[in-house]
Parts: sequence; structure tokens; C-alpha cells
Amino acid sequence: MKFKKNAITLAACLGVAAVTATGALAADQKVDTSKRIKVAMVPKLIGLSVFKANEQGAKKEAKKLNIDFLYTGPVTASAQGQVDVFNSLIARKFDVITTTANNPTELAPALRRAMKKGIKVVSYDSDVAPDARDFFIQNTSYPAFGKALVDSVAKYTGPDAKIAILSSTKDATIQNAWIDALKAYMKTAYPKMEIVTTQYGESSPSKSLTAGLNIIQAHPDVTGIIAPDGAAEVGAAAAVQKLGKTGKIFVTGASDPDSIRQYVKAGIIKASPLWDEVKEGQLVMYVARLAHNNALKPNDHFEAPGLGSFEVKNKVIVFSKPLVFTAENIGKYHF
Amino acid sequence: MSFAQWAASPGPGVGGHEGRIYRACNIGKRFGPVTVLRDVDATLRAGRVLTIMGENGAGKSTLFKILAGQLRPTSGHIELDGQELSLGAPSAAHAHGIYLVPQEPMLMPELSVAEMMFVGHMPTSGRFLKRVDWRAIRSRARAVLDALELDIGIDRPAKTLSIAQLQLVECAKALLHECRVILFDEPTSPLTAHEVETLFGIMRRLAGDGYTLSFISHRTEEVMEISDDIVVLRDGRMVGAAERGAFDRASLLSLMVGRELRTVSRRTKSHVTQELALSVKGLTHEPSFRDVDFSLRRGEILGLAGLIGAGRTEIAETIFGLRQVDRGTVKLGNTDITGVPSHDLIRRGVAYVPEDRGRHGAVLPMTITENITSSRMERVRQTAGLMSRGHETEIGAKAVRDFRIRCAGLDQTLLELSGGNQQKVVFAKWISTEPRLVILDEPTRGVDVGAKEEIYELIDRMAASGTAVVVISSESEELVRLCDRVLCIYEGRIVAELAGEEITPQSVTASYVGGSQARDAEFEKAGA
Amino acid sequence: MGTKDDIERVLRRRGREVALVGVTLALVVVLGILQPRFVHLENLRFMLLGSVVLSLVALGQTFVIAMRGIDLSVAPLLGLSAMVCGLLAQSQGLPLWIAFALSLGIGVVLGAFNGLLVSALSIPPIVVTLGTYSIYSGFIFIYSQGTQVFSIPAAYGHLGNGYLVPWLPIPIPVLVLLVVLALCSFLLGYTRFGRALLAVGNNDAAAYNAGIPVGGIRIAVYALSGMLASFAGLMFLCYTGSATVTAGTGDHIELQSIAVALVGGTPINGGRGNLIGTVLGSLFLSVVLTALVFLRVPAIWYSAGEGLMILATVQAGLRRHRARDAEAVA
Amino acid sequence: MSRPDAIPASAVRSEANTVKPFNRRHFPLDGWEMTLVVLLVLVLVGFSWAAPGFYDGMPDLLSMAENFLPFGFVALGLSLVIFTGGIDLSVSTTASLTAVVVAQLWHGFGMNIWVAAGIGLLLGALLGAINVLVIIRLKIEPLIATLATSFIYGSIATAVAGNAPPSGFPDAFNALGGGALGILPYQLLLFVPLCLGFWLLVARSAYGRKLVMVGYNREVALYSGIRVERILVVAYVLSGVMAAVAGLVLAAYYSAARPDMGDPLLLATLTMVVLGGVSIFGGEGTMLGVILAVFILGFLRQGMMIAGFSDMVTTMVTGAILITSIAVKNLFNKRGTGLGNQLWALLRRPEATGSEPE
Repeated sequence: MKFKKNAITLAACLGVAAVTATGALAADQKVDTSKRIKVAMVPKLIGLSVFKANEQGAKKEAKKLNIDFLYTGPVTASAQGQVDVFNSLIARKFDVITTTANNPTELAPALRRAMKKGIKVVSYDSDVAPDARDFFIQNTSYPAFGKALVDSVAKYTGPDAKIAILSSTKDATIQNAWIDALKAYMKTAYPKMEIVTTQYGESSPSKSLTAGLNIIQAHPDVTGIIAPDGAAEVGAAAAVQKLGKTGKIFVTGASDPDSIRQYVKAGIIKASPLWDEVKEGQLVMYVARLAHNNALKPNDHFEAPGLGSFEVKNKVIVFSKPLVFTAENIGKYHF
Repeated sequence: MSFAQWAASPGPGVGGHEGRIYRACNIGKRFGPVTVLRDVDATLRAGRVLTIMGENGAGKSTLFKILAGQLRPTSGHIELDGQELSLGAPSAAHAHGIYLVPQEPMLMPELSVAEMMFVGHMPTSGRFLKRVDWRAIRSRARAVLDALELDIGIDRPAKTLSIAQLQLVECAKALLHECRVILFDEPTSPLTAHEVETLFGIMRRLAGDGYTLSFISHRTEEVMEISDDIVVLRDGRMVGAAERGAFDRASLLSLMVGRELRTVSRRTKSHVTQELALSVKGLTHEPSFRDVDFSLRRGEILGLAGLIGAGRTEIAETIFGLRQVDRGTVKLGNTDITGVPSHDLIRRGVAYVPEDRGRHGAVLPMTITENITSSRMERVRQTAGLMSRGHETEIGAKAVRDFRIRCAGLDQTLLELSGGNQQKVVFAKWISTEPRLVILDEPTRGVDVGAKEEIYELIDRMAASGTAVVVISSESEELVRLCDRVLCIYEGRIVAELAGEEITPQSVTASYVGGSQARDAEFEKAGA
Repeated sequence: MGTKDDIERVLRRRGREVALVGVTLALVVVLGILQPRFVHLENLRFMLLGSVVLSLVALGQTFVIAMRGIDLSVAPLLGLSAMVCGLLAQSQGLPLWIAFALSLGIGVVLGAFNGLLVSALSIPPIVVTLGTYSIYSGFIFIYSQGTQVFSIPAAYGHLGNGYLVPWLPIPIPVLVLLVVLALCSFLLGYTRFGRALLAVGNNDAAAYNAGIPVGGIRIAVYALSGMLASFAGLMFLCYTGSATVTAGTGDHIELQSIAVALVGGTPINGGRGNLIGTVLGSLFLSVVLTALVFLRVPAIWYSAGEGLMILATVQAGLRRHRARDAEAVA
Repeated sequence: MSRPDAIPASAVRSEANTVKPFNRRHFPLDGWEMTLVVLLVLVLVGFSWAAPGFYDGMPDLLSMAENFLPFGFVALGLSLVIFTGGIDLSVSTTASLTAVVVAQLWHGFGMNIWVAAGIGLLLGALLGAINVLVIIRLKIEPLIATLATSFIYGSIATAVAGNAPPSGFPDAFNALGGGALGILPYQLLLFVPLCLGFWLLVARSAYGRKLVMVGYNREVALYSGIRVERILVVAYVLSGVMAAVAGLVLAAYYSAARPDMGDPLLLATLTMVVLGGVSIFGGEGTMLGVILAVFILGFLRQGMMIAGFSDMVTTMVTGAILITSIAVKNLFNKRGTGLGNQLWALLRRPEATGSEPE
């Protein structure tokens, strides 16, 4: 439910590195896949297509890397549910746990317990506390994503637009990091732009839709809505469509291409940044394998076949630059 | 009947035959290992009232339930006009024109009187879209109530009716469904003498119109007054069946209890002392009662006579701290206890045994011991806040012995006991607190004759030990039997005080209806 | 016939509805003065639209509460029907009328299962529907395999947002709600089934003795509630154009529907049911929540506003009702 | 309906027996509790045998309890409320609000964490008191009253938590949630005495007896001179306090406080209380049953997840168990009027026919 909700605040300052190939620390190009290992992928909740997209990639990669793959998670986006899953994985002696956290703090104790038992922990998407995981795969760097969000609307609304933000929940860490980044970018690049309101859709499609409708009704001068949450972006776009404001109000956010396809085609969403969730899933498995093999150091560099080369900086791996979906390219992506 | 059948059925019962004969032939009924009825024959004839008499547990209600289709007999059968009937459900009985008026008609609090009369039998209109015909419901309800000369508003919510009014509405329902056989399950116990008269008036009229009536009672006076035929049951067997003329009150009583019973008489000894136990001055709780003055000495038994609704129960509840005092004072001995809450009064030695066991007197799903100690748990020995189980059991065991409660064990729940034994537990609950003042509200309601006598003896013993006793009763014989003094309450005021030999059934009844003028007023009120 | 008497009678019998309409209108007027955009036709229309799904669920809940039951499983039923219809429509272009029948069917079957457990095994309804809440939620996951609905055929969108005919400025969902409300009112007020369920709600033992098949009525009422919840799921799908595994359960629509039914004047102990009140209550909630946005109240206080609204309206209703009963006795 | 002569069986039996004032029950557990004990043993033995990793020595098994004991704390308090025939839907937001307030007192005001925790318990009591005040003074049904207050407490919790709710409590405090004394987790060390306390409170104290009476029949309680409102106040306040305890333990377990932390508590604890045999209508039930149900459902969930079932299946099974167990309990109820009792009687006495419709 709380899609893309949280990540570690520390990571915001640590993981700003972009993908640069320094080549200073060369890693083994050949991965040792002789031993079959058990790797679990634990999303915030089962039942959201973005996480299914991760699974899709991870499954593919797991086959290549001689991994017993398990996709499991709680039915609601609760940290408590995730902890229950972790506990069972620990008892079942999994080799690696990969997870995207419902929130950074609550999961930490359970994951630390796992690490104590020799289980490797790889977080992706939303981070946990740094001492509770071995590696973190950050989707994109926060400033880059903030910039992409602002640029996705600014081009169409003009530089002095009134903007509304529709987020998931008040304490969603990753959203808050993005919102901070976009505000900072806005200040320098579009000083005349103004954020008039921030509402929350609680990652519920219906609440997001209602919130979107209310924003447009209560703030008639808003011409752009930034909704950095899957449900929120869809809700905001649906609200624009229902009120017949297509072409007058532009929406952007962070959602998977399947969900927003119809709104991109309708011209309500001109551009919407994300990243390739399927490939991210592949990378998660690759890093899991490396982590289990102890083949990755906190500061390192490695090449993943078919995915590119990646920099490890203080245990953080930035996956990619934002991938901006537009009417031209969205047809290529299905997840 | 299946749901689909029910939804498609045409509506109210067919009925319509004049003068029906309804007959129970060799009825036997067993619940598991227990035989409740054996070989009972009874014939209900048109234009006559058949009374089923018997003590509690004799099987009267079971027989009625079989006649009304609520139970199936284990052996034997029932016949209507010579045709054997098999009734699977009450609705089947209604369809054959047989109607049971329960003692305390079950309330549908939120429904209007008119709708309550048609529950389960809503007339519909419209050819394709069957819809409930409200116009017909209202007019027919009005018509039936008018026919019975009952002045009850058909749009009133049912929760605003009295028990007597509900019974009369039930009776009207029988007419409404064109039922020619009407069974009254012990209707008179919750009614005042006056309401009983109203009911009997209606029953006589119905009998005169050729309806077939039957009626359960264990009050001999009533039975002699209303019955044409009488069947007496004892322990599930028929011990007597004949026309009324074949019995007198003494013979009915002895048949019912199976032994000769001395006629109710005044107790011989009085235990009144000089010590003042309770004095009430100008006590008022609007609108129930006002300016009530009386006093009571230790060892004295004071009766409160009056109609239901006259304010007797309210006076008791006010003294016991359950209701707010508008005016006036209450003194226990020399201490003012006006407005003192009940938990405090209990500690000071006041006890109130309410009328309705199931609603106010005892928690039926709890055990005997738990109920007995519940009136004052502080008397159970406690260590560090925990009640001593052993001591509690002792208290329970003593009470069971003292009050001769028949049970299989102290941890039986009250649900497993008979009515009389339940009442004894309620008595034990209060009297084991060794109170200085006891208020008993209808102490023998729903208790059979044998147990009644035991309860009278108990009350007498209490008085002998110096307790001041107030008895509220609607049975004048009970007051005659027990009391040193009787106060007659009418519409919230004391209208007469009788003492010693003045107390006779006639004098009590006469004074509590408040003279002829008051009686007329009461007639109007009963209808309102 | 004196109009004054008529007014008095309407006030007496329809006091709750009049009060709700009054309060809602007052709120709209006050907000309209403070924020003229609030009374803009568009905004009014969406406040109406926003209450449709909740109203449908709450109508079913009203029947159940009037029968002295409670149905928590409406939330997963809404989600299940939205998911099943949505996925089939998305992948196979399921015709709308089949989706219609399908959603009703799901609701009837699973709702009747609730009713069966309540009546045949005499388990308290709150326990039964607490259990089936978990079970039906599981069905959503099993069916969806964790995927979600993100696009629906145009016909569905039309049902959720469009207009029947150009000259009638009332959106289809609102018309649908009005039709359902009319049917439900007829069912409750003018059919033997409706009156029987009220009798069961008043006193089930007495209803049994009066020849009402209590068990059958119970099953039918839970089936009805399931059907309406499930139908609400289809409307939800058509209106929002999406469905996720947490549709319904995530919004705690089971609690919302209970709250709205109580606000509408149906007593928690059953015996009476006020369907129009329920719909007005749901509309009132929608207006209050929108008003909070217009008043720039921070979003975190919305649910507190909802809580206070429940307390205030239920309390006001109790007071009025007690006064009326006292009057009737006197 | 319940006229005395409608229950002829007992009437005849009481005639047959002479006065023997003894207690029939010698074994301290009643039928339902025995059933629960058997279930618990089945769960423990079954999973130890079938799910590798479930039993990894006593310390592990005990520490597994840390994952579900927070539910247990809430269940203890909630039981009292349900005993009175009421319900407290606000337990989850009470737990969240307490946790968040304590965390902010510690983080924002620099208060000692233990002092803050003490204030948290008082806050729990206060929230419970508000609930019962609304119920008694405004005469609103517990279900509606606590539904409304739960919305309100939830809003306040979100507001207090702010954008970045505090985390990373001192280790001494975290030990409350995840630490152990030897092999005994602190949570268990806290839970066991509380269980004992609540069990004695309900089963052996005068308060408990009054509580049950109020639940069975409030009118009788009033007429017996019991101060019903006091009983209710204590029940709801204790429910609030226990929810607060759960909030603190959760905060310690996660070393974090979140405004939605308590959300999973409500339905799960309600399930525990009902499975424990407490009637949702009040009165009936035992504390021991509830305590057993806490361990049954807790270990069941852990066991199923270790056995590889998903959260979804586990949740479904929990729902099914709830319904099935109450169905079985109703079939063989204490009064012997259940369908199961009757069938059993029929089997034992083939000649007995006919059953009462009621």
C-alpha cells in the first residue's frame, strides 16, 4: 500500500553518487555460482505491480545464478508483517534476504538478528537502517529524481506555475526525501514556482482520487500536480480527467508504466520519471549472489552482465538514472 | 416451512369454521430421558373455556406448546374437528386457526402496534409486485382493537405498552388471524386484579361468540371464576378432568399438590418489637409516587398492596437507592439514609429482593454460590484481595442447607434449577447478608404451591429473628397470610392502612382499588 | 389537511433525514460564503459522486444492522468484486453486463455464506464476519496473484463517470445509487421480506414464533449486504478505473459503513432501519471531508473530524429519540 | 420461553437428588480450556515435527514469543472490556499514540526514557478513561464510541509523530522488546506476571466477580448494589493501560515509534479473545482461555510462516480457525442445548427423539 514509502534518512546524504566508472577497485568479473543458495525477496506487501515487476526480473536472474528464489511478503504494508516474514526466513535458514522496507526503523532489529546468524541482507528501493543491511540498492539518486519530477511538469506548466503535491503519507521517508530534493531544485531552477498545498492519499486509490479532486477544486490556480507515489499519481491523473482539465493541469509522479499508460496517452501525464523495475529486480539478485559469495566490499566496483557496471560507495549502489516515461517510449515498457 | 414457501404463502391463516373442537389424545412428551407428559387427554370445545391447572413443572406449558405447534408430541396426537393434525411450527398452527397468547408476550420494541399485530402475516397487494398493504394493516388493526373495545393507538411503538396491553394485543392478533382456538398461557400472573377482570371480560365475550378457549392457571379463585371445564395435571399425568361443577377449591388444590393442604390462614404469632427499623417521611419520586409516610419496627412484617403500576415497586427501589429521591426523607433506625446509594445501604443492612428473578434478581448463567455471595462479596474472607474459595463454598453450602435449595451441586448454574429453587437462591442471596431490613417484591411470583409455603415460613423466621420485613404482593391471600400491617397504595399514594384482624382478602382488595370512583378511573386507564 | 400538521408529521417521522439535510445544507452554505468555489456545480457533483460507493456498502450494512447483525466482511467483498471484474475486463474485455452479474453473484454467494454461519451455527455475527474478513481478503490475493488493475474498458469508465443523456446533469453513479436506494426502500418498507427482517431485528424468538423463517431471513440479509458491497466494488472499479488488493480493506470501508449507518439513524441494536438517512449520512461525511480541505485543515486531522462527527450525530440522535419515547409513554 | 416448566430435565433431576452441596468440578480447567490446551500442544508438537526450524532449542522457541506477545498484552486488557459486554476498538490507536508520545517526550524534550514510559502508561489510562466517559456520560454504545475515539487518537498520533518519528531508543529500553534474561525474554518476564495478575483479578477477586456479573446482566448487578460504572471505568482504563504497554513493548521491539504501529493489533487480539472463549456478549469466558489463545494463535502464525506458508494463507487459516472453533464451541455449549450436544445425546440414547425448537 505504502508504495515507495520509506528509506533511510542517512542514505540521503550517503548515496548521492551517480554511476561513474572509476575502475580503481576492480572486482571479479566471474561470479561463483557453484553452490545453490536460498534467496528471499520481501516487498512491502504482495499485490502491487511494481513489486511484481521486481519479482519478474529477479526470477529470471535467479535461474542464471543458481538461486532458490522465494517471493513472499505481508498482505498489508505493515512493518510488523515484514518482521514476521523475516523471522520465518531466519528460522528456515535462508542465505540472503532482500527487502524493500515499509519503514526504515522498525525492521532494523529483526534484520540485525538475521545478520548475526550469518544471513546477508540486501535492501533495495526503500532502505533500512545502514547497520541492518549489507548493501542497499538505491533506485536513483534523490536529487536526480527530484529534478526529474520538477522538469516533468515545468516544461508544460511554465516556470511560474502553482504546484500541488499529492504524496502517500506524512511520514513516508522516500517520498519526503524526494519532496525535499524537488523543493531544493525548484528553488534554484524555477524560483517563481510555488507549492500551494501538500495532501496525502495514503497510497489508497480512492483516497488519492478524492484528494486529487479536492486539490483541484480548492485550488483553481494549480496547473501542475506532483504525486511521487504510485496510487497518488494515478489518483491525481484520474481527477484531472474527471474534471475535464486535460491540457490545463499536468501531472507527474512515480508510478509504473502500466498504471499510467492511459493517462500518458490522454496527455494528462506528459512525462513521469521512474526506473526500470524489472532490471532492478535482476540487479537485486546479482548483488545478493555477490554478497553471499563475499565478493563485494563496502566500496567497490562491479560489472553485472546485461545490466552495466555499478559503483559501490559505502555499501550503497545507485541503480540507474531516472527513466522518464513519455508518450513516445512508454510502449516499450510493460510492468 | 422453507423460506421460499413462506415468501410465496398467501398470508394470514385460513380459519373461518364456526365452533371448533380441538383435542389432545394420549399425548406423551419426553425430553431425552425425562418424561414430561404421559397420556394426557384434553378436549377444547367451542364456546367454552378449558382450564389446565397444575403446579410448576406439572407439564401445563409443554402441553400448550404441543397444542400450539411449538413442540411435537413423542406419542399420541392432536385432532381438530376430528381430523388428525401434525403441526411442525407455530405458523402451521396459525394456519389451522390455533393461536397461543404467551404469558409475557415478546416485545418487538421498535415496531408499531399495528405492524406487531401482523408480524409474519403481512397482507400484500398488487398483482405483479406484491407489496405490503399498509392501508389494510392499519384499518384491520384498528377494527380488531375496536371490536375488543381496546383503546390502544395503533401507531404507538410497542415498547411503550404495558404487559397487560401486550397480552390484549396478542389476543387481538388471534382474532385478526381468524383463529377460532385461542390458548392463554398463564396470562394472569403478571396482571393486576383489575387487569385480570378486563381480560376475563374479553374471554367471556369470545366464548360467547363461539370461540374455543383454553387457559393455564394455578390460582384456584380464578379457575373457579372463568372455567367451564378443568383438567388438572400433576407430574405430567392427568389427575383430574371434569366440568367446573365437579370441583371445589380445596379439591383442586389437593389434586394439584397431591396432598391435603390446610387453607391459607393468618399466621398466629407476631414478632413485632418496639424498636424502630425504618421511617419514611414525605417520600416523593415523580411521577410514580408522592408524600409516602410510614414506619416499620423490627420483627414487623408490613405489606404493600396495590395494583401493578401503583408505585409499590418504585417506593421500594427508591428506598433501596436505585431511584432518585425528589422529596422526603428515609431513616434507617435513627440514621438518615435518604439518597444513599444501594451498595452503601447493603453494608448498613438493607436488602431488596426484586420481583423479576431473571432480570433483576439473579444472574441465571452463574452458579448458585456465585449468586448467593454476589449481594455482598466483602463478607467472603479475602487475602490480598482474593476471595477465599473455601470460605465462599461454606457460605454457599450453608445457604443451600438453610434455604433447602434443591440442587445437584453448588456450582450448578441457576439455569439448571426450577423456578422455586431459583427464587430460594435469590432469597438466600439477600437474607444471608443478615439484613436489618428486607424488602420483598412479589416473593412468590412464578413459584409453585409447595415452594410458596416454604417461602412463607422463611419470611416468618426472618421476622422472628428481629428483621423488619416489607412485602409487596398482588395476591391478597399472601398478605393476609403474612402481614402484621398492610398499606394500600393507589396511584402513588397510601390510601389505607389495615392492621391485625382488619386484614382480609376482601378488605385488602377493596381498599387498593381505591373505592368505586377510583375503580372507574382505573377502567379508563387500563384501556388507555 | 393542514400544512402545518403535515410539516409536523414529517418532522416527527423523518426527523433524522430533515436534520441531516439541514446540517449538510448549512455546511454547504457557510462554506460557500467562505469559499465560493465550494458551491461550484463541479465540486457539488464530485461530493455526490464521492459518496456513492460508501453509500452502496452502507445500504447493505443498514439492512444487517436493522436485523441486529453486523457485517465486517463488506470490505474484502468490495475488493474481491473490483479485482475479479477488473482483471477480467482488463485482460479479456469482459462485457459490462457479465461483470454486473458476476459482481452480484460473488456478493450473494459469499454473503450468504456469512448468513449461513450466523444462522446455522449461531456464531455471533461480529465473529463470523471477522473470520470471513480474513478469508475473503485471502481470495483477493489468490485470484489476483498480486497483480493490479490499471485500465478498464471505456464502457466501464462511462458507467463510473458518464451521463445517461446529455440534458440530465446527473452522473450515472448517482442515478444508480438513487435506483438502488429506491429498490432498497421498497424492499424494507413494502415487502414481507423487509418487514420480516425488522421483526427479526426486534426480537428473533418472537419472529420465529410468528412463523417467520428466521434462518432464511438472516441468510438472505447477509446475502443482500454482500451483494451490495460487491456491487459497490464494481462501481468503485468503474469510478476510480483501478483496483488493488487493498481496495476496501485499506480504506476500512467496513468501519465507515457502520459509522454512516449509525449517523443515518439506524440503532446499533437493530429493529429499525433508515436507508435514506444512511445515504444522507454518507453524503454528509463526504461534504465534511471536502469542507476540511477547503478550510485548509491539515490532512492528518481528517479522521479526527470523522470521529467527532460520529460522536456528535449519534449523540444528537439518541437525545432526540429518548425524548420522543418519553413523549409517547406520557 | 424460559418459564421454569420449560426446563423439565433439571426440575426432575433436582427432585431426584437430595441436598448435596458439593462442587462437581474438581479439575481446575473447564472443557473449553482443555480443548485449548490440546490445541496448543498440537500446534507446538505439530510444527516442531513438520516445520524444520520451528524448534531450535528452548531459547529460540521462547524468543519466538517476542514476535506475538505485544498482542497478548492488548488481549489481556481487551478481555476485561469484552467481559463487560463492551468492546474497545481504540486499542490499536491507543498503542500507537502512546508509543509516539513517549518517543517524542524522549527525543524532543530530552526526557529520560523510563520517565517517558511511565507517562505513556498514564496516557493509556487517560485514553481509556476518555472512552469510558463517552460511553457512560454520553450513553453511546461502546462500539460506536471507541470507533470514534480511535479515529481521533489516530489523528493525534499522526500529528505528534511528525515527518520523521523518533527511533533508536537507548539499548536498556530496547531490551524490553528484544532482550532476554538468560533464556527468558523480558517480554515474557513482563507478560507472565501480568497474566497471573489478570487471571487472579477475573477469577478470584471481588472485582472480577462483579465484572462478570455486569457482563452477564447489568440490571442484576445494579440491583445487587454493584457500582456498575466503576466496574466499567476500571475495565476500560485497564484496557487503555494494557494497550499502552503493548505500544511501549512494540516501540522497544522495533526501537522505533510510528503512528500506524498499532494497526495490526485490533483484529488479531479480538480473534485471540474470542477464541479464548470470551463471549462477545459479555460474562462468559475465562482469562486462562484468553492466555492460551494468545499462545496458540501466536505460535500458529510463527509456525505456519516457518513452514513456508505465506502471510496470506496464515491470515486465512486464522480466520477459519476462529469460525470453526466458535462453531464447535456452540455445538457443545455448557447448557447442553447445542446441536452437537443433542446429536451426542441422540447417539447415546437412540430411543430419545424430538428436540426443542429453541
